[in-house]
Amino acid sequence: MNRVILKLLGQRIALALLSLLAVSVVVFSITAVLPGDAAQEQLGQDATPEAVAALRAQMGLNVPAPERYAKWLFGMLKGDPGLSATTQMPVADLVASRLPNSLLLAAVTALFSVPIALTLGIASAVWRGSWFDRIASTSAVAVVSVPEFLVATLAVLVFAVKLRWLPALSFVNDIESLGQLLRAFAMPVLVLCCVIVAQMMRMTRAAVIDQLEAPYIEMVRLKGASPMRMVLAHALPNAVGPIANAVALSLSYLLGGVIIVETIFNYPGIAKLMVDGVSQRDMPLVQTCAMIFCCAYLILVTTADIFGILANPRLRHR
Amino acid sequence: MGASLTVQGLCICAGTSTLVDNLSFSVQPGEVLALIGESGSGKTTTALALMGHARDGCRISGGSVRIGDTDVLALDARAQRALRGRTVAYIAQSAAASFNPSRTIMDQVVEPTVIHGLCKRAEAEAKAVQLFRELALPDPQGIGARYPHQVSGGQLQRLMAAMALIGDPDLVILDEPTTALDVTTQIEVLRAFRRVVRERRATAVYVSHDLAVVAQMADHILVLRNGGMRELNATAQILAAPADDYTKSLLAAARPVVRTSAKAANDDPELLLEVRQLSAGYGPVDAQGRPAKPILENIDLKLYRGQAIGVIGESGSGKTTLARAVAGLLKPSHGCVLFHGRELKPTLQQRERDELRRIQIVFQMADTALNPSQTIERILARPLQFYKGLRGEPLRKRIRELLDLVKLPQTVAGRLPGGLSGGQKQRVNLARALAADPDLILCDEVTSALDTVVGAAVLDLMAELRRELGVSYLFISHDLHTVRAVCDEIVVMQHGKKLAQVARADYDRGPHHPYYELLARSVPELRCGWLDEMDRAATATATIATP
Amino acid sequence: METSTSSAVANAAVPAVPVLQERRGRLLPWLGGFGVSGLLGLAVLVFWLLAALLGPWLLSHGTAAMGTSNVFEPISAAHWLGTDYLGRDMLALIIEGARYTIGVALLATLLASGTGTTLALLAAASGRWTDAVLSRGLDTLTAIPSKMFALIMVAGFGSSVAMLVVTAAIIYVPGAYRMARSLAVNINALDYVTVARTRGEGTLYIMLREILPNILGPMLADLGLRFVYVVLLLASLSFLGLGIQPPAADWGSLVRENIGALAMGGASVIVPALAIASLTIAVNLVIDNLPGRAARERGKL
Amino acid sequence: SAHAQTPRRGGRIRVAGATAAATDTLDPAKQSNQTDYSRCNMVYNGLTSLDGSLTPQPALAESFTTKDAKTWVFTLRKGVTFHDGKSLSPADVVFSVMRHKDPATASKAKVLADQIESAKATGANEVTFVLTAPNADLPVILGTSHFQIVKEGTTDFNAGIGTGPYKLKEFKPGIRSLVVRNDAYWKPGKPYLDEIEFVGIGDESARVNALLSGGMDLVGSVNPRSVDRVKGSPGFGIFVTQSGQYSDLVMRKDVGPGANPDFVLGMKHLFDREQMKKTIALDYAVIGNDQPIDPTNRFHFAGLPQRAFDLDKAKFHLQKSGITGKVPMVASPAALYSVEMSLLLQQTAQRAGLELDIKRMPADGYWSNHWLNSHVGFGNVNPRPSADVLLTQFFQSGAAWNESRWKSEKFDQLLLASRAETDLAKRKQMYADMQTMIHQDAGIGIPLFLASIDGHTSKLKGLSPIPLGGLMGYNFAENVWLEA
Ligand SMILES: Nc1ncnc2c1ncn2[C@@H]1O[C@H](COP(=O)(O)OP(=O)(O)OP(=O)(O)O)[C@@H](O)[C@H]1O
Ligand SMILES: Nc1ncnc2c1ncn2[C@@H]1O[C@H](COP(=O)(O)OP(=O)(O)OP(=O)(O)O)[C@@H](O)[C@H]1O
Ligand SMILES: [Mg+2]
Ligand SMILES: [Mg+2]
Ligand code: NI
Repeated sequence: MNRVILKLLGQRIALALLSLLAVSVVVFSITAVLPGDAAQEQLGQDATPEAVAALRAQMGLNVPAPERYAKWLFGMLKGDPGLSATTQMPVADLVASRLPNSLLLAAVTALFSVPIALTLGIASAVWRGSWFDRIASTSAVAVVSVPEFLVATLAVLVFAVKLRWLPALSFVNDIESLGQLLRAFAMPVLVLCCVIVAQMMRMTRAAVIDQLEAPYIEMVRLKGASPMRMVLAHALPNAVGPIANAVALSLSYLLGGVIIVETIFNYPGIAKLMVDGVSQRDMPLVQTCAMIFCCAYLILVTTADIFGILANPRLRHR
Repeated sequence: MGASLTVQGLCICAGTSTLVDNLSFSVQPGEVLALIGESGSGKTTTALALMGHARDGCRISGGSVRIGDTDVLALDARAQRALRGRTVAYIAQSAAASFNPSRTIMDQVVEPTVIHGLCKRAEAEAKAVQLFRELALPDPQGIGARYPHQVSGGQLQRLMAAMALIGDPDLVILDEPTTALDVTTQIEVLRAFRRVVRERRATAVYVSHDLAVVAQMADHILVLRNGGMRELNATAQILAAPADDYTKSLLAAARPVVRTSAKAANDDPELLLEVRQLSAGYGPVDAQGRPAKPILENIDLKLYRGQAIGVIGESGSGKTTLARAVAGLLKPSHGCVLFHGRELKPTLQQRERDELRRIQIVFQMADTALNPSQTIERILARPLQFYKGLRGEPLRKRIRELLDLVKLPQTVAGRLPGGLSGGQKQRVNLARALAADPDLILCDEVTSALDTVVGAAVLDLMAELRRELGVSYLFISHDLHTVRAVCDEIVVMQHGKKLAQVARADYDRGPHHPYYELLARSVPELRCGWLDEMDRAATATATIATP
Repeated sequence: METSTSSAVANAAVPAVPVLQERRGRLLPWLGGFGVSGLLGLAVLVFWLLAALLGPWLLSHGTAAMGTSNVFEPISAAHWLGTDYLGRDMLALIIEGARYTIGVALLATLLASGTGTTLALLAAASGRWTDAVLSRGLDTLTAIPSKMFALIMVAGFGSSVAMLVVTAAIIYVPGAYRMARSLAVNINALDYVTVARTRGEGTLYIMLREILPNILGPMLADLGLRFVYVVLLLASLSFLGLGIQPPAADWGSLVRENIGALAMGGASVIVPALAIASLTIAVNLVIDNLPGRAARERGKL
Repeated sequence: SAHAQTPRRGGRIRVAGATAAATDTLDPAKQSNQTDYSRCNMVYNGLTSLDGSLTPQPALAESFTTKDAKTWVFTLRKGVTFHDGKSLSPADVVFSVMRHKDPATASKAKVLADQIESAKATGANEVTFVLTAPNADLPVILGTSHFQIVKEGTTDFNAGIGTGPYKLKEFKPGIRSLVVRNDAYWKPGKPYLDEIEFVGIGDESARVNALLSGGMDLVGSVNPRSVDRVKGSPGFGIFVTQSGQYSDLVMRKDVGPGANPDFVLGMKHLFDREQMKKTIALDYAVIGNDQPIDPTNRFHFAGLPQRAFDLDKAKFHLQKSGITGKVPMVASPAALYSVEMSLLLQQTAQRAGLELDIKRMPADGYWSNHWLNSHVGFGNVNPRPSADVLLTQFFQSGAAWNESRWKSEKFDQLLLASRAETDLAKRKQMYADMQTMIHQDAGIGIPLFLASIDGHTSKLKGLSPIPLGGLMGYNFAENVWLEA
């Protein structure tokens, strides 16, 4: 650690707190503005005025909105996100039962997608303009342009229904060994890779190409270096900043954006929890999830920036 | 020990145009050949071709290059890689751009030995340190651990030389290795190069547009123009009796003619610009209003209408910073700038459009100062439209005039800056400043990338404008020669302070500030053996000083 | 005499640089600049554009009537692309969907990239405070789940095609902004922008004339990928009831509605998926091969 | 055929319901969907249970009697114990029933419970209910899920302590529930299975794929479009329950075009019911006749002439109504098939010269924002245990869910009278009259009664329809077994 990074961290943390506050206010106002409240949504068709009133009272919704927000905020400051409006269970428990799953899925996906994306991106940068490059770039676009739910359903049909190699659903409860983990995760990870690899790959390619055009690369070539060395030892360290940013952005999708994968594979993750929370107008739950996504996003982006600084001696030794 | 180099019928094309046309020459082992010619004449292109390399978009279309017994152009990619960095080494035009910013210097210096598997890492490092010592680099043990941005430009040039020499190459190619340096650094680097080349008896090709420098280094000179050879002869022969007309004009222009201003002689010149107690710097400002990184300190300066003041000083002495402060790009932390007797507001936003028009700045880096996506025509048209509201035919006419003024062909009007050579870009920059009809032009190194002939033409133009329109200049340069030729007064700067101010009448009368004297002494002279004399003088002083 | 020599020197100084022609205003040479894959992409794009514009007029069936055929019928002479989950003719649906997919997605993408780029230029050109406020503000927007955002749009403004475009655009503004800002900040530090400033140019000129043209290339590439995302977003938004109202449907929704046919390899799900893929690949091919783009990039070298 | 075999004990199955959310509950009062009902039926029992003809059968109550349909005496079964060993007592029953009346419980059955004036333990094994007004259907009402019996004083229901066939082993809302056999279950021989894992899978195709890949043994709510695929896969079968569920077109009689009776009639004639049945429900439905009592119900009035698709009549009425311009019509995925129905309606309406402007709304918030508020729109009504409950909740003039705001004093009187009527024939006639009135006057168009379709492995036996809904009226758990 050095001063630059500490300073950056300090700034980021301060800013992050501000951002979190802003997000919570915005999310709160949105939930407040959305038609229907938790009581109405839970009763659904059965909502008679008196039932709604009773449920509201039970859920504590008869307190004015700003007061509820303040209560939630104070709770949050003490580390307690409060009770879910609809289920009256502690939000912390709800989140705790799902966040690890989401993190696990994100981690496994990252473990596969990042190396694949980087390798493809670097390879097509090295052979830019070649057939390999064209095919890789075009198929990346093709793969993202197939709707996620189609890829997922297709994968299930082939691997689970037809071949019966993999389970159709990813039950995290039953996982005891690494083999089971891989079997359960194979399809969700495959689908998520299809979604996020393309963007990372494109950005990596662009960043590496950008560096390959720098004069120092010509110098390296004139030292007799092989193309491999040129890219890995010289271009890549300088492209770390933009690549890390691209990776961070793509990975931030893995927490909040995987709702379709969670639904199709019945994976108990946090994205679904949040979407349910929105449908149910469960303010404390939605707020807490939003905070988590926001934090994850900020952490990722900051990590990317730190990578950028570490990779750049000019910034590192200031 | 050096290898012989034979080039026959070398042709290099880019698309449909020919960059280098049927070039043939040879160099004996251990000799130094200089490639000279104007900017854009194909020097770098030729030098790269000697290693079998052509830049993106260019193609070696014919001819042969033999180093010793190897036909470089006939080799496959792998064999060429084996050759580069080992048999042939290259020292690039801009050292700063040629080092990877994110790896340590040592990593990069020993890389040729790693790539070619010449010796163990530890051995290579020892050898590198030895080379650092030979090249008179400070802290030879520790400098390898630094990153490129942590050493100066002159040092980088020498480190680049170490990188080239570590593989004990038979042929070294030096591409304008000193253009970016100020004279005091240049002389040190030249010394180091020469010593190393001589001691190792390597064959060398030295690329430059500076005849005076070449005169110190080369055994033979090859004059290039438009990709074709004009003359190839021994150095002394060319300096004494050039055969080709172009060589003659190069030599003629190398001795700058003095261009005086008519108005300088006036009894009652109008005070145009006055800089009072100016301090400025970069970074956040503290409570006392002092910037975190102060650069300029208490600069005083007076400039009269029609006058040209030269600002010289080593790299990083704050020359550009001074220009930026005057132009309003940098808010002074102290002091003020008066223009036509009125105080100028510290920042651009506060200044009036007419004030902005009257002071124009020509940036040091010609490439970055031109928008790569605008044609030259649009670049020049904008100030005309912006300040004068010209349009239609008058606008086009004025653009043509401006291009003529800076000696650029009309055809460049439709091109993008990417299609111009460095010297041409610099002139476009100047033309843009002229388009505003300014009273004062802040010229930041406007001739540094130009060969003598074009450089002289630009200086003539500036003198003419000064005479006829009364334009004044703040002429920033590290080249004392040029400054002496065009300026009425010279301001010497070091470490952000004004050391001395010398009027034209006193140029040749001493005594001056020792730093000024050093600068004056360090400018290479256009004759063989100047550098040897300097060396001898230096050793003499050293021997005298030591006991 | 001196002057004439130097002028001659200057004239000859760059004979080698290929002269970049002004646009000649003729179509054919311009098309030639696309290259094979670019032309292929252009052909596909034109095909879909024509389908969107003329298709409904050419089609004999008129609007696809439901209930006249069996559901999920395979490809046949009567139904060239089979039928959907309600027995409607798939060909008619695809052609009608083309209007929405191309129209809405293209509009939304342009709007998102346009707004993002504009804001980024503003942030870059006007400095610290604007930059900080915009950047943090848009960061906040990223943290709000798009579903929630879409819901509030429906609730607040009802659902219409215009709303759909705006919603999709807003969801993708932060991404485009981030990308454009990182590029624009670099450009803003360059000397030619400073030159424009010393000339006294306003922020708008600097944004549009000095910075924009130099980030256009990467932003176009980004736009290609963003287009893909918007097309997919449309499908999920239509699921929420936002935007295109039945009986019309965009391609993404067609895939979603007919996903049940996938197991039987039904055309009704494969064809719209292929349509999306071909359109997005075509858009990206065209963008990647835009004439002048490669040349401009080389000019940068 | 399933009945012929003898059930086998043992085995474990995995079952998927159609919803999964953090709102999953084990509180009987709060159950709101198929997964809740199914889960609660695993761990709880009611006083009665409803059989295949929705007739109440004794369950925790051994018997029930009344003289005037106002005072009811329920005798509890002896020797029934809760999962934690405590034996069932009248106090538990009183608590379980009366808690619905407390607004703080926020019970979904509050309206039904409000007609119970008092409940008292009148013996060691006897509870007496007194109603505010006679109701012959009380045993039916007490047979519905919401009135399942819990332990007196329970506040936290997540432990799932009931008297039901299975004991709760794990309950993670929105993720899964795990139950194991209750060896002390009071029904001899039941249940058959050792363990049931119950999850919710929101996506239909994911649900079906999970079944077909062998990951599930029973899945609820299969789309008719997937039926062929399930049937075509060896080792799997489908299980159809025709019930009284319907999606209806609501035309409010107090505002909007529905205020004009001719418009309403015109619209009712625009339903191409055959077509809807064929293309939308793929024949997994029976045709409705714009009245809510379906053919499985014993009070269904078959004598009512079927209203047919008749463009000419529709045109005539619509023209007479004088309504022109675009008529907005609200539909949503929340109301099953309503989007598809509105699409067909739009087509036929066009032929009759009427422009319908479909407004598809998100499922989220549909019931609170659009249903009951839109002038012309769709609703959806799940099967009710009795005709009386249905008519009371949806058609009585003052009912909260009187969708079309149809008001008829005569109807209200008939409804009250029929509730107290114990003579079945007389009662039947009254229901027939009411059905005719709704058919003719209410602003409600009911094109179809929908069937619920479930998919299962062929090994799973014991399924027989109970028209309360799919999955055997949510009560599959104690009835199914696995073939060896
Ligand atoms: N990649 C390229 N594609 C096309 N033309 C090029 C390319 N690189 C350089 N040129 C052109 O080739 C000519 C020779 O360039 P070269 O760099 O060899 O000049 P030079 O003599 O080294 O000039 P300088 O003194 O400015 O370094 C110039 O006119 C230049 O514009
Ligand atoms: N934007 C900046 N921020 C911080 N420091 C700067 C900045 N620009 C220049 N400097 C520093 O200010 C000092 C003076 O720079 P300046 O550009 O004025 O030098 P110069 O005399 O023009 O040198 P050269 O001959 O190399 O152009 C240098 O040490 C430089 O590193
Ligand atoms: Mg050069
Ligand atoms: Mg400078
Ligand atoms: Ni000189």
